[in-house]
Amino acid sequence: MLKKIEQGKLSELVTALIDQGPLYAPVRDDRGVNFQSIRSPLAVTLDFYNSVLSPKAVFFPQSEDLISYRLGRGEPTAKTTPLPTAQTILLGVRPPDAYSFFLMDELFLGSGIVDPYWQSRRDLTVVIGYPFINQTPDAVDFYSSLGISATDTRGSDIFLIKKNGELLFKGLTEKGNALLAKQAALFTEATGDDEQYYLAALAQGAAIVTRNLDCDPKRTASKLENLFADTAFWEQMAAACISCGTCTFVCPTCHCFDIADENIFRDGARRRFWDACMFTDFTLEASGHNPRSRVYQRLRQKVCHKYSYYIRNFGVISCVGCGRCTRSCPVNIDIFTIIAEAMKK
Amino acid sequence: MDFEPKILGIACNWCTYTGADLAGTTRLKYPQNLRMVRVMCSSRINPSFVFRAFQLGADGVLIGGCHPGDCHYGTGNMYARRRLAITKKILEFAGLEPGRFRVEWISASEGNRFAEVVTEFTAAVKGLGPQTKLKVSHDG
Amino acid sequence: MTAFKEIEKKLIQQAKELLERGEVAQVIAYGRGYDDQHPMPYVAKTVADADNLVFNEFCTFNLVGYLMRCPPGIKVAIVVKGADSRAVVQLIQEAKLRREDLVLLGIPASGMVDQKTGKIIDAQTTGGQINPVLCDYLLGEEKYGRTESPYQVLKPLEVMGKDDRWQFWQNELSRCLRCFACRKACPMCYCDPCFMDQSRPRWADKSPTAEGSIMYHLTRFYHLAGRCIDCGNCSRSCPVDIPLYLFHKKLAQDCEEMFGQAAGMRIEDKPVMVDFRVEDTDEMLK
Amino acid sequence: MQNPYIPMPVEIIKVVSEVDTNEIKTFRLAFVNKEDENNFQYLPGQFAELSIYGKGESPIGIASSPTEKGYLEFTVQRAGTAVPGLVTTALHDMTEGARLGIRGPLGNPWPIEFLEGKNIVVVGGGFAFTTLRSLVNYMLHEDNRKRFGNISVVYGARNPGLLCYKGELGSWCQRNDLNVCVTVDKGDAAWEGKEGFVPTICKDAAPSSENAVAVICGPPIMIKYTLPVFIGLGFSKENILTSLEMRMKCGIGKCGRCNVGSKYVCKDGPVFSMAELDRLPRDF
Amino acid sequence: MSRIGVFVCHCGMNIAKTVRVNETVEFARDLPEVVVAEEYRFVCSTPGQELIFNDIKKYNLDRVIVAACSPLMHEKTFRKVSEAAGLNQYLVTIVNIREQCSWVTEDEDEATSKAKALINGAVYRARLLAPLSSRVIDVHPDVVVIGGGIAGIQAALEIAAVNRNVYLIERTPSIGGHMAQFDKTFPTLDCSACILTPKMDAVLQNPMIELLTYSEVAEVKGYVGNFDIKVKHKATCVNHKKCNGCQACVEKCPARGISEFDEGLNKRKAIYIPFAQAVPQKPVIDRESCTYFLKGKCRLCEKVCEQGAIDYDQEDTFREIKAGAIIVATGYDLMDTKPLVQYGYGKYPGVYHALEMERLFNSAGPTGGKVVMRDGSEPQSVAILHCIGSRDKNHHEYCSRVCCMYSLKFAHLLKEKTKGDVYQLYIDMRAGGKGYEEFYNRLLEEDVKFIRGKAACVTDRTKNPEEAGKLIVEVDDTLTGKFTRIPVDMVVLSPAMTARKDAKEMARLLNLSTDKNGFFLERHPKLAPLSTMTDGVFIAGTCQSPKDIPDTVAQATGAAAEALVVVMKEKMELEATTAFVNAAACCACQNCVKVCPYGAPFFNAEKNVAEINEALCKGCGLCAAACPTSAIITRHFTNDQIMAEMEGLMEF
Repeated sequence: MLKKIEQGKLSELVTALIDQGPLYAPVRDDRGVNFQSIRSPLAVTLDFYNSVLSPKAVFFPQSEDLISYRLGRGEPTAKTTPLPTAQTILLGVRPPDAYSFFLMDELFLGSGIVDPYWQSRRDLTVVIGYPFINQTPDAVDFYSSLGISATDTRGSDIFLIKKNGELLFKGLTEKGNALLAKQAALFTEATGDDEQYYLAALAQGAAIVTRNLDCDPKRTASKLENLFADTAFWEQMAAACISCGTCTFVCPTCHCFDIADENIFRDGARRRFWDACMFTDFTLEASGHNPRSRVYQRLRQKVCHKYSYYIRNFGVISCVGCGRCTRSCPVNIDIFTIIAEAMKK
Repeated sequence: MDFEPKILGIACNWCTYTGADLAGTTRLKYPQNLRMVRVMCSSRINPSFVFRAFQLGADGVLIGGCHPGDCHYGTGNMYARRRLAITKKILEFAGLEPGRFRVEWISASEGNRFAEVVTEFTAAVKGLGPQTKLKVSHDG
Repeated sequence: MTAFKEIEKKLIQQAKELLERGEVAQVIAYGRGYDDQHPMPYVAKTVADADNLVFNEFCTFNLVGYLMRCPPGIKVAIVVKGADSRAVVQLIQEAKLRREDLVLLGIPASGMVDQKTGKIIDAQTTGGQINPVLCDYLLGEEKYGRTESPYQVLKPLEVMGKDDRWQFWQNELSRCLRCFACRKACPMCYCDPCFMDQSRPRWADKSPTAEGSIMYHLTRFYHLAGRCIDCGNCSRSCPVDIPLYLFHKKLAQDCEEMFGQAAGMRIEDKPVMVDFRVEDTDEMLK
Repeated sequence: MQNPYIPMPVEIIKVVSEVDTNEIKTFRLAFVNKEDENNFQYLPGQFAELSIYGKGESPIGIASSPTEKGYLEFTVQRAGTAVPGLVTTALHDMTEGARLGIRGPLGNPWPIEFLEGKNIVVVGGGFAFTTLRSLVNYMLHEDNRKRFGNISVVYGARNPGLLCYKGELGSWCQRNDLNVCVTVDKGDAAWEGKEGFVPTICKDAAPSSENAVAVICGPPIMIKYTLPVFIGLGFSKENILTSLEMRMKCGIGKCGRCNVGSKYVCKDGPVFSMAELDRLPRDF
Repeated sequence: MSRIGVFVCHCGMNIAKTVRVNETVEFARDLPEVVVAEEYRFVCSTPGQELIFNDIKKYNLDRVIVAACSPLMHEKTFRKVSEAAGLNQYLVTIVNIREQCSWVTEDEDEATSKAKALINGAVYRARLLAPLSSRVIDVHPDVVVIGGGIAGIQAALEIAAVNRNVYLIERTPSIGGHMAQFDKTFPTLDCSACILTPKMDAVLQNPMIELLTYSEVAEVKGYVGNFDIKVKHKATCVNHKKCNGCQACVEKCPARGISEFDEGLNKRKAIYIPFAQAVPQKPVIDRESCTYFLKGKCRLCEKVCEQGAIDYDQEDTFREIKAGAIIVATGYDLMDTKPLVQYGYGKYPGVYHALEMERLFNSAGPTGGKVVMRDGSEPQSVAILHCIGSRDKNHHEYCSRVCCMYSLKFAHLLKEKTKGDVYQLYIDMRAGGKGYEEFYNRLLEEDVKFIRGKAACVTDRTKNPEEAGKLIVEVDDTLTGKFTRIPVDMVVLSPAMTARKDAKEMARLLNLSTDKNGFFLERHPKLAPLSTMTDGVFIAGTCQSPKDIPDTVAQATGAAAEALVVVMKEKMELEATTAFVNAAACCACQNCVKVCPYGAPFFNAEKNVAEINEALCKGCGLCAAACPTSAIITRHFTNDQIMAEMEGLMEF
């Protein structure tokens, strides 16, 4: 179904959504736009290109307690942190990011053992996608290369597009339609004209082309497999890399995590939290042996994981070309360039 | 009830800790808010100890060492002084009340001085109220 | 800017000569990134490589950290701007670099531009050191005339009430992702493993708790006290734009006042935190 | 749905110090809840995450055999030298009656079906013998013995004091349905057994590669020199099996730490044949 | 999980009267990993100790916590108990609930809750404690004494007296030092040589003492109990093994050199024995003044030497000595007064310094003991100027302590040997010491003119006829407040005693520190005046600070005793609570190497990590706190242990 609302009424809608459960939406501060849990409706912005950090944290928080325990005499008393139950809304997600949730499902849900945390949040969350319309893509974006269009609906339950002064909401899934129905009061029915506009907008958006590069999954995978032992190549690619975790932390598809027990006094929690394959101690063993002790080995791991191993395991590239890693890299390493170089080999 | 601050002390074994013993043997009275860790030399104190102490909920941190020049290890407290000076600046610039961190040189013979310092410092910290800035809030 | 083109030309030529004569094994400088506004650190190993060298207002990254990857005994040339040269000096003081292994290509770089903000980089966000304090070849005109004190920018924070200042740092540090770009970008953070990677003791939570982040940053500030050469690399590298340079500046100022020595100015100096003077007084503890 | 991150409670019912340095101990654990025990169906070669609240988790190979009912056994070395490993140290301080947690079974077992009907050469070094011990005990069990051909075991340690499962080794030697060869790099006054490095011993023993599989676990250096021996003896790489070690956290192929190429050691391993390893990138 | 036992002491009423012991015990019993908590009236008493002993066995405790008095009181006691019970002593923790609780408050609640907190801290810490064992090293029985002055001689004799080998290293051709130059010694005025010579001979005769004259320390390696000293023996050009000391060579030698011993007031042969009573009685050739070495011919001494001991080609030789302890007695230099131009030393021949005077008085001296000046005339009037370079902010702030007394001695001798007037120009008269004040009083009787005031300058610029041909000493008389000019024939300067010019070098060799005046720094100004920061190295005499002969001898004897304490036992226990480097975590910043006062950490270049020589480590922890990666672990005070204790202290 297609519904609409005056842009001015956005705050009303937001308020309504907040009542429904946690709402995550883009908020602008002096450091740029990021997805935050919304308390005040006025905080939400729709005038942005894309967020600095990907919205993955909504499903995969940077840190979450798995178990909390109390140490003391005798046996510690532990209690498992209950899985989230609140319905959640994620508003304003750009198509490449929305698609990233699909990719992550493969790992967290698709491969034998299901990750309950990811699953529950995925089930509970309605994703309101926000396609790129009349927007010249950022220089470093390359989602086109990965077969993702600016108006890709994969991963979104609802699409939100602006129509001069109005906001159009298109239900794409049952989850999405259900939400729209729930808030029917706030919306007015879309007219045929709106339908036209929506389709036109989508068509228009679909025409957007970012940096492009032919990276067919199978070919890329084998390409990188053959390149693996080419140390010179990787050393050259990693020459500038300072092996910080920035790229992995802003990335929508990086999912590596660490688990640790952390205590203060007698209280503690077993936490799982983002980790980065770029960190020196990521693979450091108690024996002192470290299979990936060199910077180039870690960069290679990151690139190959996305453009080779993931393909071998799940048939898809785990990169959406959002360009975040490139944008926030302190030394401007560009994964697109690396792949391009690799394909040339 | 009125607020009783928790004060963590770190004292060097040779001067301040011994000075504290002297305060005891001469039966001087001072507030019991101070809990002291004994280290061999004030130069053993890692500034992170101080940060940690505040995170653990200390309302004040008192460091005690030999008078510069009288260090049992010769030059230890000369380094300690610089480290602790920087530590103080860090806490201050981070926004912690400067009065919550204090370094005092108290020799083994200055039992009375030890008592004075503790009394004074305790009162001062009391005046500042509970330290909430660095303290880690935890359930339990 | 023609000045930069000039420098770039000199740089390429100088690099070629050094490599040609076999004086150095490699030249650590800047090369082209994915576009002109985003040059990358680049290592030229051959005369041909030297043609790829770039220098423009966006070549802001302090390259000195890369020297840590070079084995001692092999001569390396590196591009140093004002602050970068101080980093070299400081690291020589700390016996991490050997002067005889280095050929310093000094660039008096003014008008550098922050890639993210597009703002000119000056004594606000860095030490404002334009002329290299140490170099073998000078690839440009040294600039003189008074520049504003690098500590000017601290005034607002210093007059701020302690509670506001605490709030200020709360807001800033609470955003920390623990990506460690700051420490990895810092030429002085050569520790491996970093104290943060220690399991015994665990100085701070490995998970990104607020208290852990504060412990990390305060301790790191301490570790850099009297060593930070105020190049601003940490702050420019931070993906969430935490102005770490403010804290570093403050401690740099304190060290100068208390110990009468600025970091990385003279090779003969001893780092202030592993040194003392008999003249030291308790004033510093006030 | 069972949450794979939540450990099941177990109790230590027996602790045996294996070596004279006390750095290696075997812990016998019993499940606190029956249903957990029933759910915990494993085969030799698999491992589990041992969990101690306040310290963390540590992946350890299962040293007992599924044929031993009512308990699990883990042989644990106190990790780290100057800076001791948190979990293993805490575990070593634990005594009978203490409780901890366990997650598993994790990873793939030794490929029993593949081994069936073949002659098995088990080669182990030092304390990496744990899952091999499990395998041997499994194969020796009366219900299983006939499913396998000749079984020979070569087990070595640096010195007699560092041999694990001494008692058991003794009883194996008594049996006539397997041949056991225990060796040490350097013997002591009391030592009457073989002296010599494992690879050399294997070379001398020269087991036939005819319908045979070699299962090898040990310190990298031992593996390095033992492999060529078996290749030399005509074993095909498919018929040489080993178990990889990598830093692990989740143990279920999510945390992205222990991969070698596209394979996760925790999920797709730890058991690999040499042939498989050859197909993987050299990233371990 | 450890098994902790907590024992809370009543200390009679000392603790029990303010701390509610029972409540505390209940509290302790409830703490993690505590298996038993008990109280007792006097835990330090025999039954108290038995209680601990038995509980360790009964509950098979692996940690013991005693809450009682200060660790400085009874830590050792309880450590012994636990060792006896088979529990490593370093697993004992003392909680100080007397000096820090019961004695410093009257408030029961306060005292009790603090006691609880302290015990909780101890429990947190105890869980992380590790057993430690102190390393034992062999101690080399010999002792090296550097410096053959009275201090060195005294120390050597004391050590030899208990049959220990001593190596006495002296830089000049003979032992004796400054004292040998003196004529009389204050206040008793007995002749210096008469009391010194027997000691010098004793050294020569003593089979336990090996005398190494004309030698210097070139290098010192190792540590307490195990020093390796490299000694450089300068070429004497005389084979002392062959030489029988007949001195025929000396008689025949045509060349002359300046006599150092006579402070340049006299000449000596190029081949010479510095003075009549020198030990050893073996000559050396001074290459600077020897004709053969200057002109390439002569070799007279060679011809006359029946022993064939002369060996012109002799070269400096080096020798390695092992020793368990070292005594440094390198003495002092007399301040060079030339730079103080206002006193005209070196400009006016009538100006002498103290040591020159000693030689003038001495019957074996350049003038045969007659006080005549450089022009051969006897002075009609002499002014003795005190504090030349001492008590003077521009030169040496300290007081040289002996000048007042020897100046009085000079005055006395001058009165004895000349008819002239004697003036004493002093700031204060310092006569602290046995019989010193009496000596001063005696001098007051001897018609010596005392003028209280420091001489401003010495000049020959005369203002009136009676000053003609005299040296005029200008002084502000602080008693009369008058500015006076004193015309005299002779001026005697009493210059400061200063540290040896090469004291810094010696300090470097032995890793000693020096004070701001260049004298060697003692470990503690009051409680360890003879020890230094380097274990096994002791200092005696004027190398530590200016002092007179009795003090020097006393110090030398003390230093000998200190050295013997080290070498009398064959083995010695090193600190167990030392630091070590976890190589895996070392980032090679070398902070530890830079800060350690004992030089224990050193940098291992090929491994690219710092390492610590635990024999030198005192366990202060300075390096640990300087280590950014916490790679340095200070046993018994590890980062974990300290942080855990803090956590425990802050919990309640």
